[in-house]
This record gives sequence, C-alpha cells and structure tokens, in this order.
Amino acid sequence: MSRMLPAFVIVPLVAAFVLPIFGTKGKSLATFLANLVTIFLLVLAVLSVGQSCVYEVGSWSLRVGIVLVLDGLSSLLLLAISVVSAAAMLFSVRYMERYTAKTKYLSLFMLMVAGMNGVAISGDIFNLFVFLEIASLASYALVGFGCEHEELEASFKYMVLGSVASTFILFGIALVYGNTASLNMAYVSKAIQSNGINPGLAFALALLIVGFGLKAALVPFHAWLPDAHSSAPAPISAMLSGILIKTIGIYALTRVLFNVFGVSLAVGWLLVVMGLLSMVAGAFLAIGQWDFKRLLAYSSISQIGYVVLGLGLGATLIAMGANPAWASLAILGGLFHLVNHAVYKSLLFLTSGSVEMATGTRQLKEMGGLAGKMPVTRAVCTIASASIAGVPPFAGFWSKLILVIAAIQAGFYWVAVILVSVSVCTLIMYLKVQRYVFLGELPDNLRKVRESKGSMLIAMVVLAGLCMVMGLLLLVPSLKTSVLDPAVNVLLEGLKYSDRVIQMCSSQGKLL
Amino acid sequence: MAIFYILLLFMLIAAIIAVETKDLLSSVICVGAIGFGGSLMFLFLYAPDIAITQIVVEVLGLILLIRATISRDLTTITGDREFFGVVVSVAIIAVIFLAGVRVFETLPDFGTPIFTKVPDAPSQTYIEKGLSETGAANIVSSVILDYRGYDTLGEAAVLFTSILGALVILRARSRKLLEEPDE
Amino acid sequence: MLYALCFLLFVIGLYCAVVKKNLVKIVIGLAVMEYAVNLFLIMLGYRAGGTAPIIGRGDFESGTEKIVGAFLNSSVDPLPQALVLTSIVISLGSLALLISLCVRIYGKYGTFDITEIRRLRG
Amino acid sequence: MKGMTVIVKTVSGWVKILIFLFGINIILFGHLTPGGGFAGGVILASSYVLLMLAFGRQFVEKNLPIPLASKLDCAGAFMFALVAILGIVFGGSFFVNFLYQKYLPGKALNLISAGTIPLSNIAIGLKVGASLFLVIFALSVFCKDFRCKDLERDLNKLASGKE
Repeated sequence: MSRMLPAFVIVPLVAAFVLPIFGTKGKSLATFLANLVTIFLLVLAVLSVGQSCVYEVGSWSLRVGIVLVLDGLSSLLLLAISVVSAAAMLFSVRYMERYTAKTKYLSLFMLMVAGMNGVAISGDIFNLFVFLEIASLASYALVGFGCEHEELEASFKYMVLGSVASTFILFGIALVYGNTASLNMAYVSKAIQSNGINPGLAFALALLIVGFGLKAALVPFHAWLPDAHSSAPAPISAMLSGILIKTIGIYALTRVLFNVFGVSLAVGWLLVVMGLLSMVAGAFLAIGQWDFKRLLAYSSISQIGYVVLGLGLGATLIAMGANPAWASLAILGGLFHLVNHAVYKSLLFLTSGSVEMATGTRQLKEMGGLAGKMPVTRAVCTIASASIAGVPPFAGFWSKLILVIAAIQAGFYWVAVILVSVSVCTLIMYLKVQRYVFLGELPDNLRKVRESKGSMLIAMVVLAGLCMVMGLLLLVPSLKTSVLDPAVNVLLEGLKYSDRVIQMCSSQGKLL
Repeated sequence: MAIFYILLLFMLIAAIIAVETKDLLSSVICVGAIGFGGSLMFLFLYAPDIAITQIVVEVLGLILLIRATISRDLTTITGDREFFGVVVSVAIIAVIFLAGVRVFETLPDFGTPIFTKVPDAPSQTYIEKGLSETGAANIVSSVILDYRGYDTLGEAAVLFTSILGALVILRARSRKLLEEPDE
Repeated sequence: MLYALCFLLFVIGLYCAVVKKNLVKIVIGLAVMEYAVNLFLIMLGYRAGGTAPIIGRGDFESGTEKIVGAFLNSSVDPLPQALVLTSIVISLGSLALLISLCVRIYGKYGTFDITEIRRLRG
Repeated sequence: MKGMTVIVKTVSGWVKILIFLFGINIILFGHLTPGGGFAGGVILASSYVLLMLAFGRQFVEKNLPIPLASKLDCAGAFMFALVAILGIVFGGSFFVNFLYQKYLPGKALNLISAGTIPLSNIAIGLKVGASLFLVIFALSVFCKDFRCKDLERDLNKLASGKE
C-alpha cells in the first residue's frame, strides 16, 4: 500500500491536466475517463482501509522532505471522499449536460478531489495548506459554474471569506514555523511537547481555528455556506456539503488540534460550544426555509455541529483526564456521524438536483405531488431523510445514539437534551420536505414531469443502499475494528502521533 | 536596519491610502506601490528570488486589477457597509491586533532566524548539503523543486485551477438551450 | 517591532476586506493581507549581515568542491523563501479568479457595490 | 484597426524579443541564479501582454492562437507531473531527482547540472506563461464583448500615456 500512496493525488491531478485537451468533441470520452478515475480512487481507498504507512516523497528523510501519512483517520476520510465523489461524478454525467464547458467542469472536479485527497494524506502543515487551497479554489470556481447572478454572487462571497480564511491559516503556519523551525507535523508536535505552548503558538492555534472554522462554516463563521451550497450545481453541492467542508475544515482542524498541538480544556469547550451553536442555529434557520437546497444547506451547518460536538466532547474528556472509554465513545460518535452525513447529505443534494432538473424550480411551495411522477427519487429521498432525522434502522440513528450515550455517560445531561431536541427539529424539517415536494397536490404546470434517468438514478440508488447498510459499519465488529476504531485511536493517541510517524519512517527505512 | 523601517512605513502609508482613497485607480496604483516596496524589502532581506518573482507578479497583478477598475462611472462607490456591522468588525479587528501584537516577542529577535537555534533544523541541512544532494547552486531552487517538490506540484495545480476557474467564470454562455421542454 | 508593523499591515488588509463595500476594494484588502504574510515569512528567515542562499563561484574553497564556512554561517533561511514563492503563486491565482468574478459580476449587476448585490438572502 | 502608433509598435516589436529572451534566460538559469520557472513564465506572459497592448488583440491571436495556448498550459502542467512520475519509474520514489542521482550528475554551477530541476523549471515556465497569457486574454475578450466596452480603449490610453 505504501507504494500506492501518491496515486491518491497524482492520478486525479494528471487526469485534471489532461481532460481540458479533449474539448467539446471528446466530451463523452472525457466523461468516461473521469468516471474511471473516481472509481479507481474508490478501489484504492477501499484497499487502504486498515492500513497505516508513511511515504517519503522524493526519498528525502522525514526531517527535510515532505511525508505522506496514511492512518486510520486518513483512510476513513479517503473512503468518504471517494464514495461521495464517485457518486457525484456518476450523477454529473447526465446532469451537467445542461451546462457548457463540460470538460472544464470535469477537470475542476478532479482538481477538487485531488486537493481533498492531498489534504487527507499530508503529513506536513504547509503541504496541507497548498492542497487545501487547490480544493478551495476549485470549489469557488465550481460554485460560480452557472455564471448567473446568484451563482456569481455566492461564489464571490464564498471566495472572499475563503481567502480570508486561507490567509489566516497561512499566518498561523508562519507563526508555527517561526517558533519551531519545522513544518513537518511530527516534528512540530515534538517541539511543542518539549517547549510547551508559548503565546506565539497559542495565537497561531487561534488563527488556525478561525481559519479552519471559516472553511468548515461553524456557527460564527457560517454566513457563506447557505449561499454557496445552494447556488452550485447539484453534484457540486453534494461534494461541498457532503465532504469538502469536512475535509478542509473539520479534518484539518482535528488533525492540527489533536495530533500537533494537543488538546486542552479551553479548546475542547470552545469546540463543544461551537458545535452546539451550529446545531441549534442551523436547525432553526433551516426550518424556516422554503428553498429546497437552501434548507439542505442550513441543515448541513446543523449536522456539522454534531460532528464538532462529538470531537469537542472527546477533547474535553481527554483534557479532563476522564475515563478514556467515554472520550473514545464521543469521538467515535463524531467521526461516524461525519461519514454518515457525507453519504446522506450528498444523497439529499442529488435528489434536490433531480427534482430541480425535472421541475425547473427549487421553491418548495411551487412543488407538490411528485411522489407518483418520480417514484425512485421519492424513495431515495425518504431513505435519506429518515437517515438524517435519526429514524432507527438507518445510519444517522446510530451515530446520534452514540453521541447521546457519550454525553450522558460523561455527565453532560443538558448536551444530551439539546442533541435529542435538535434531532426532533431535523425530523420536522424533513417531514416538511416530504410534505411539500412529494405529497400534496400536483400543480398543473408539473403534469409533464418525468423521472430522471440513467446514471443519475444509479448514483442515487447506490447512495441510498449505502445509507441503509451504513449501520453495519458500527454493528459488525470486524468492520468496526478495521474502519472506525483505527480512526478513533488516531485521535485518542493525541501527541503520540509524532513518535508513531517518526518510528514508522525509521522502520521503513530499514526495510528499504 | 533603518532601511526596513523606512520601507515598511512606506508600505503602510501606501496601504492606508489604498484602503481609504476614493478613486479606485489611485487605490490600485497604491497597491502597486506596496508591491514594489515589498519587492525592495525582499531584496534587502537577501531574498533575490522572491524579489524578482514579486516584481513580475506585481506588474501582471496590476494589469489584472486595472482591467477590472478602469471605467468612468465606477470610481464613485465609496464608504463602508452599514454602521453597526462596521463597528463590530472594527472592534473584532482591534481585538485581533491587540492580541496578536504581543506574541511576536516570543519569536527570536529580528535578524537571528529560528533555524540557527534549533539543532538539526531542516534549513541547516538545505544550506549545508543542498548543493551536493541536489546539484542546484540556488538553494531556494533546490528546496522548491527537489526537497519540497511535492509542494510545487501543488502550487502548479493551484495556478492551473485558478486559471481554469477564471476561464470558466468568463465564458460567454453557461447553459445550453434545452432540447427538452423543461422550463 | 518590525514584526508588529508587518502585523499592522495584515490588519489594515483585513479591515479593508471586511468593511469596504466596493468589490475591488475587497480584492485589494485581500491582496494587502497576502503581502503582509509573505513579508512576515521572509522576515522570519532574515539573518543580520547575511547573504542570499545562492552559492556562487566565490563560495568554494579554492580548487575543491567544499563550500566555505562563511557561506554556511551567513546564509539566510531558504525554507521561508520557498514557502513564499509558493504562496505568491497562490495569491496571484486567487487574484486572477477574484478579478474575473468582479468583472463578471459587474457585467451582470452593473455595479461594484456589494450592498446592491443582494439576490440571495436569509 | 486596433493598436497604437507606429513608434510604439516598432519599439515594442524590438522590446518584445528582449523580454522573451530574458524570460527564457531566467527559466534556464533558475537553478544557478535568482529566478526560476515561475518568474520566467510570468515574464514570457508579459511579453505577449505588451504585444497585445501595442498591436491589439487580433494580432496576438494570430501569433499565439488560444487553443494552442490552452494546450501549452495543460502540457506544461502535465510535463511537470511527468517529471515527478518518472521519479517512481527510475528512482523508486515519487519526485526523486533521478537524473542527478543516477544518470547525469553534471558539474556544480554548470548549466547542465542538478538533474531534473531545470526540466521542472522549463515545465513550470511553459505552464505559467501560457496560463497567465490565457487569463489576460480572456479578461480582455470579456471586456470587449460585454458591458464594459470602453474599458479596453481606456487601458490603451493609459498605457500610451495620453488621456
């Protein structure tokens, strides 16, 4: 596996460099190639599960060069990225026929995937920043892909806030370098362990939290998300909400926080508060929306809140020195929710795209009675809604259950109460979607609506199937120990990460 | 040493003018002044690579900015957003500044880079072994294209992404005329 | 002190990007922030009385391939320079994208005023 | 007819060659002297920008057609990635400087030294030059065809210094 690690980045990058050459004539070939790449990445990600290795780029040692690190957390994220991107790419085959410049779209899509994969496997802070920037720039361009008023406006706002966030992150990295003289995460972490966190590093951490928080749209910084996620083409919304904010926001934040700087009580509480605020505010804002995609976007804020809450709870418990089993449970809940949300939120955005393509509108009030006309879309939408609302057999239920159990065990009863009540809000929100989109009376102008066909349906059905069986990831012990547990352990081990990476590097050096 | 203060003050003044002037064109030209000041600063900080790159990028960036700026009726939009938002933002920015301005004391003094204080820092390796390990006399070149070549691949991809993005944003027609009567 | 002035430049850029309502001014603010960060990184690597990290013919001990100690003890830090080179490219790329967005928005809305560009709300 | 006066055209015709050569020089000697692929690429692009200002857009388009520039852009990026991938094939690891370590060590401070570094510089120069030319061209086309028609004329005026 170690030898294949650069393929996660280099394959989509090369594909992105080659795809624009095809032009309009080779459009179908280019689409085929792009699908091939995403499926290849999916296979690679499945193969990487349970592995743990490092790759020294250019054979330079850990100290002077850049390393790629694959561990449980990275492979969990890689799996989520490749599942969502494969489905979104399959969906795009038909959906993006409405737009011009399809090969450019495919190329940007590939760049976004390459950027996210690069973030997931990077073991160097500056390298993480560079790949984060690839993914962000590709997403700015893709949000504005439609080039109409709303898209351009959303893209501009997103890009301004995103650039501010990037500058903050870069400044934070500069301060980290200025205090530790290294950029490699393992060595930065070692320097921090030996010298302690001085005010400079604390300020750097604050800048990084603000920067990654902006990218992840946590509540004080969430203003851009509803505009951007609702204006993008549907497969891109699925990518953005499903996986991008998690990769360049949550993942980068947790990696830096848990494995490089080390958790502290203050930061843990900060995350808990931000998570709770995001959950509550996102849910309340979502209920009032009448635009289908906007509702989904606000709901993303709320769901990201769950993830951050779980991770923050874990961080707090670790810092308090409480029973590690509770912390592990909270982190497990957060990470499992991250994966679940990636699947069902992207599915919901794909259904919204399917509905929008069929009816030509996103306003809930203008729709209705589509259940008879679009049975498959209706079925998958119901599955996804049940899942996001936490109805028992589906995926979302299990992750929320774990979070509630963790909160109760740790003694934070009020957190558990908020968790459950936000979950009820979510249920109401999605009942509203069902009611206004699929039930009720069919308006006259929608009589000729047809079910979407081909690749769009396949993508949605596959994701819906995943939604139903995601619970197994937790319930089947062998799957749990190979997929989820390594990821949780990476966060639990905290600062031991640096020793592990350095040790893995030296042992691989001996092998070669 | 004094030269750095002079140049930084020059850049700061240019920045304040660029931010506060009403005329967009003069604002853009002040950005150019900041960039050229920065370029000179890089030269005095013994970073000729960066100085060259900064100056050529500055020229091209100015052309891009002027492209966006010059027109007759645009230069009049001035002023800030609504009052309350401005006050809150200024307060937050002031807090950031006051919090941040202290932290620089923890850095080594200006003029003694951190890598001289940390044993086995990567930069020391680059300087000592850069020529023998990569063959490039320009150590910065050897760092960006060999030791940290992967970063530069990312950098090339960033530029590729943004240019592709700009072309996508600037294309004339975004949606096809639909064959199916969808709307 | 120099670091603090550099940080002041950063803050001025942040102010401009957050408070101004002209699109081009916002872009300028972002550009100023990026200058400040680049300058800060290079200043971190500065060595008083140093030399540029480029080996010339004079830096070899005569007749050998060995680099003289004077160079080793006076060269400034090359790593921040490499980082800044990367970050300059990134900022040029995002500048190009931002400008295209601005021009395109002007084409659609006929104004650079962000308070008038409000189709999306909520 | 687009463009400026005869004097400007003649002078920029000469200067253009100088700038172009300077850019190539910066790229080729990037591993020995300050500069490198990126700075050189920007200089190459600016030589075409100068032509565009002096002679007008159509002239430049004849000189360097847009589809060609777009292909050069992709080719440069691909070439750089290829240099990295060849490291796996010949050096056993991604981004190995295989030429320097195994095949062509060269002599320090000579033009042919440092293995793959000059190759990467050339690739980056090609990529950067082509892509920056493309974006400026696209912006100018956009300004011509859409609402801000007078923009280009203004830019020309500004560049020639007569308002």
